[in-house]
Amino acid sequence: MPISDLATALPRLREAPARRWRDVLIHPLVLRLLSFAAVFALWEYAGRIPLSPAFPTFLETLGGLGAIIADGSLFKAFLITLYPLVIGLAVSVLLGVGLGVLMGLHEPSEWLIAPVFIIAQAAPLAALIPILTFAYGIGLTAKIMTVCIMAMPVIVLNTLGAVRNTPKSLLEMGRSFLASRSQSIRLVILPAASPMIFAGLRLGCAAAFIGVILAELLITPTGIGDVISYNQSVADYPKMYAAILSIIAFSVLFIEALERIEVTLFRPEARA
Amino acid sequence: MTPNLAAAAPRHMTDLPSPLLTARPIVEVKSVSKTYPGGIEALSGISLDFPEGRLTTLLGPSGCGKTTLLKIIAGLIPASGGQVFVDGREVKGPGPERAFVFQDFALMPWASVIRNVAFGLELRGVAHSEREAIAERHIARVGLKGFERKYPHELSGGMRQRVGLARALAVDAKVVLMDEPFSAVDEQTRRKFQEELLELVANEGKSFIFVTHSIEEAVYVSDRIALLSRRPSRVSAIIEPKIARDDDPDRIRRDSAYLDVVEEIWQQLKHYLD
Amino acid sequence: MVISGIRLPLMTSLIVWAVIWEIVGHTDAGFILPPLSSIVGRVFEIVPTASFRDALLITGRAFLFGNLIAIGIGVPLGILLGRSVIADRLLLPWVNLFLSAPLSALVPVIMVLFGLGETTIVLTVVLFSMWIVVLNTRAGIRAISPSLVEMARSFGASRWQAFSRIYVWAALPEILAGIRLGMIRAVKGVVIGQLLVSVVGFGTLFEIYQSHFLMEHFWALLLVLFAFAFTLNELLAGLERRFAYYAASR
Amino acid sequence: MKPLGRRLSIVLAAAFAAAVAMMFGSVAAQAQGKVRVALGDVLSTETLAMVIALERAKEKGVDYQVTHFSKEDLAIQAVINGQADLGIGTPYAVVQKSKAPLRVLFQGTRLVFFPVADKSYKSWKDMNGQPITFHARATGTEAIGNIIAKREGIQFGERSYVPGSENRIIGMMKGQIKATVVDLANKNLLLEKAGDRFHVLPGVTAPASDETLFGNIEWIQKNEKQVDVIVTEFLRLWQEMAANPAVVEQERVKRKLMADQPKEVLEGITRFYTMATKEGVYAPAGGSAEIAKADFEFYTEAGQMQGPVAELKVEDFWYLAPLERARKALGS
Repeated sequence: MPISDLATALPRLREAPARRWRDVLIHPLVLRLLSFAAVFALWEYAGRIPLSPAFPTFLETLGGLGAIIADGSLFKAFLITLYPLVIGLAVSVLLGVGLGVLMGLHEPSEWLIAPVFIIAQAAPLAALIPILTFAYGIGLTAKIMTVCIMAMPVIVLNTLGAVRNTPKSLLEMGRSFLASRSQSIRLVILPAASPMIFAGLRLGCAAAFIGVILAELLITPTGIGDVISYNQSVADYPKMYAAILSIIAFSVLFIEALERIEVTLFRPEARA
Repeated sequence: MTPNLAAAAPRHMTDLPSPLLTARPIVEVKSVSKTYPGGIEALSGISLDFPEGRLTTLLGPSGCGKTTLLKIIAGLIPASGGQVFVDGREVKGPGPERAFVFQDFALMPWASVIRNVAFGLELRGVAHSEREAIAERHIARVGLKGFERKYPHELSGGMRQRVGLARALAVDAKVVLMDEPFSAVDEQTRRKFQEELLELVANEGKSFIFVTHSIEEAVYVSDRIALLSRRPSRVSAIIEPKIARDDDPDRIRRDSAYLDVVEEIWQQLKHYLD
Repeated sequence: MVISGIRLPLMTSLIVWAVIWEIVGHTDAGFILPPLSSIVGRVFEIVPTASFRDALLITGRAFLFGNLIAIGIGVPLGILLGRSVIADRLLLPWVNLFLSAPLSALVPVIMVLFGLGETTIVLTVVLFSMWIVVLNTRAGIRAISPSLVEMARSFGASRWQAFSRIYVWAALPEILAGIRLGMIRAVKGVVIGQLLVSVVGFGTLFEIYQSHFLMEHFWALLLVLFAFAFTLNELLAGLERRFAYYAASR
Repeated sequence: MKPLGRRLSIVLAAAFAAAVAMMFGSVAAQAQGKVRVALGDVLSTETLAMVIALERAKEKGVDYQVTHFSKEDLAIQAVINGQADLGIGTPYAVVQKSKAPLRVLFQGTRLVFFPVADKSYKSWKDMNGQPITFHARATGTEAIGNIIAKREGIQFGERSYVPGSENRIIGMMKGQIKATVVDLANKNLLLEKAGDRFHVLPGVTAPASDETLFGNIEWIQKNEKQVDVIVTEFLRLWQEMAANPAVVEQERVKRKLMADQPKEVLEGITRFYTMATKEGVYAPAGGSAEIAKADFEFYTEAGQMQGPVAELKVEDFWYLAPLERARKALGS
């Protein structure tokens, strides 16, 4: 029984102030802050034991974060990491959505192309990274390709799924009003598919981040991957943890922003 | 031009020997049959005429193919055999002279009410301001004035179906095809819709083809009812309920003729269920 | 897809890709992408070797153990979040964060803390697969229709009876879906873990093949891994479909 | 929290505790009896000699357990954290910076690396201001680069870091790297595959120690006898290798090591060790005070160790006793 019911069941008089206090406690924002504070405190305590010499406390990590921000290395690293990430993501989105829509509307191409992506979706593509290094060397191309192979399958399959199950009655409605093929695609199929396509883009984005970090840890250490592996090799753990925290925080914020853009630009009805 | 009756001699239900409605048939179904890929034969050589300016209902047991016939007339589904003529021209696919009202509303969730209603005109390339003016008129016509900027998920089931109806009227089609339009709304809204439909038929000067499985609804709104048999369906009877519809709509529900026709049809359809 | 009346199942186009691969293999790109036939030949050469078996054993053990922990912790946690508003508000942000965050960045941390043995791989698997199990279980519990809950209560079911007789079974499809998705992520986790640690299981084999430019061996191992991941996915999907009708009863 | 919630959290805590206990348990079990060796690479051609030496020590009653690490510095940290007793790598910089109680026992390999560059760079003078790629920051390859830059009086342009000689020669062949420093095997592979585009520039004359056998000094002094056996076997194998490099392959076959690795790898072993001993990668001496001083000279010059060379005391970095005892035992 959720706690609020519990509150009303108690005798009214004695605990009036307590109930107000309890309502504050279970307010979502307060709880969220509480949970963050609890985890960081736990981390601080674990670091103090120390759990292991390689486990800095939360405050040390913040210190490390301050250091890598102050000397600009974090900012420089992010710029280097973002370069293959954004290009790879852009390619994956354009190609991925394009392929997904093509397959959704044209069955022979679905027959030909979909199985490759179905396997890619289930398979651990990270193992392909060394192959990309052989094929494209250790430069930017290999990293962009890594981002693409990680991000594309989920984008393609989500788009295909979205286009494939456009509500039948909407399609018939379009036809009954003599919508041409291109009108039907532009005005019915794509808008109806856009929520699911965007869900695919967010998943693709998360996969792209995994891709770029794997590329930087496996191909050659550049950007954030370099900050992480260099600090690991010189056992400067606060900076290492700070770099990892920053890329994780950044990816979560990036995906959150994508969701906000989607609602404002494409989904007026969600906003209303 | 007398309506040609189907091979099976349909029994005349009306008590008064007055002739069938004299209006010319706007839609003529000539021995149409339909077999689905799975081998299921939905319609077998059905022939039927739909008088202009009137509301004709296709009534029959569920799964008898009434929606299939409606979609064939709308051009959404190809017939396996036979032809359909609308205003003299053979139906090859959807056409501007026919508009469809869907059972599940088929509204675009991402579009506002006014954009949904104007969608038929938008597809036809009508200019933005002109189509919005027409849409506004029909929105008011179906009693949704003030909801132009709302989105489908913000409306009740009944209001959503009004949007569907306004959209069909907005393209000013000669024939409005309605596939169980009120089945997704609650009973009270449904009665209100039936009364408004009567008024619509009287004033709009359009022809309506209505599909329903509710006998009361059919008798209440229809000028003519085509009773369809079980699958593969053919016309088992044509009924033209003689009910005075001009005065108070509530009185009709208590009218003895109305109740007799309802009972008559029920007796016919009952044995299909056992 | 239908060609002259024959309904071609979806996966048959892979034959077309296999032929293309074979052709490309014989061109100068053959260094990077050897012909499929020679790769398959290598598969039969590699699989019986002891090092492959050891790698498979380590991977299998880490995968199994990681999943057991992920399910062992994930399902109860999911139920907890599903049933208690407080726990939900406290822990949900973390679950969502870990679900979308690039966990591969955490592997170096695990390496440093737990060394480069199997432990790190097991933990990577848990990290990759647990969160989806939690979310799906939570969704399953929350989606239980209130009438089912009232029905149980109306018949005087104790809390444990209601839980073990009804909630778990009604939420089973979601829990199974979560486990399936968890396992797919686990396959990626166990491989990524070994690649990053690179001195355990398949990581070692990949490292040896890579440093000696043995492309055919590399592709052969990839083929085996991908085939395993794909069949596992299909098996689980089949299992899940069997339990789907439980959802209908909600 | 409702009773159901409480019971669940107990189950939750128990499961988590069991998992953590299991992990730490496995590390503890390893500790008794076996000498834990941290190796910064997988078992392959380059690390085979060291494993054979350890196998021979095992026959003499010193059981061992190798833990492989993906990078040398992880192996060094494992010894510092107490996860391992002995390690293989170059601990000079870490010992000086963190004052970790590590001491080098035996010089395994020497820093025999080859600068290779695009033929457009005729000599080191052309390399002034040009970009160059090393293995990783503050590693042997960069040390060589710094020494050469000082010797030639030039300054390198932008430095990039690509771990693994094989990755660097891929970069060279793909035109993404113009100049780098690679190991013997990959230098030969590069010249074989793209000898027309690349050539070798003069490297360092007296290569310092690269991968050494080192250990935690407290552990060494508590296990003097075991360390003596291990160091003796290393010295014996290194002397045998100097005379007959094929001994490595013979020992591998006898002990069925790397049994099922691809035959392409196994075929290359004797060829590798013949070349390596000829180029002086495996020096039979195994280390001495002079070699230690030469290392200090090299690594301070390379900027990876601080302080005037004179003040660096050999005993702060090396523990030569076991090696001297081994040399007496083998009568060399």
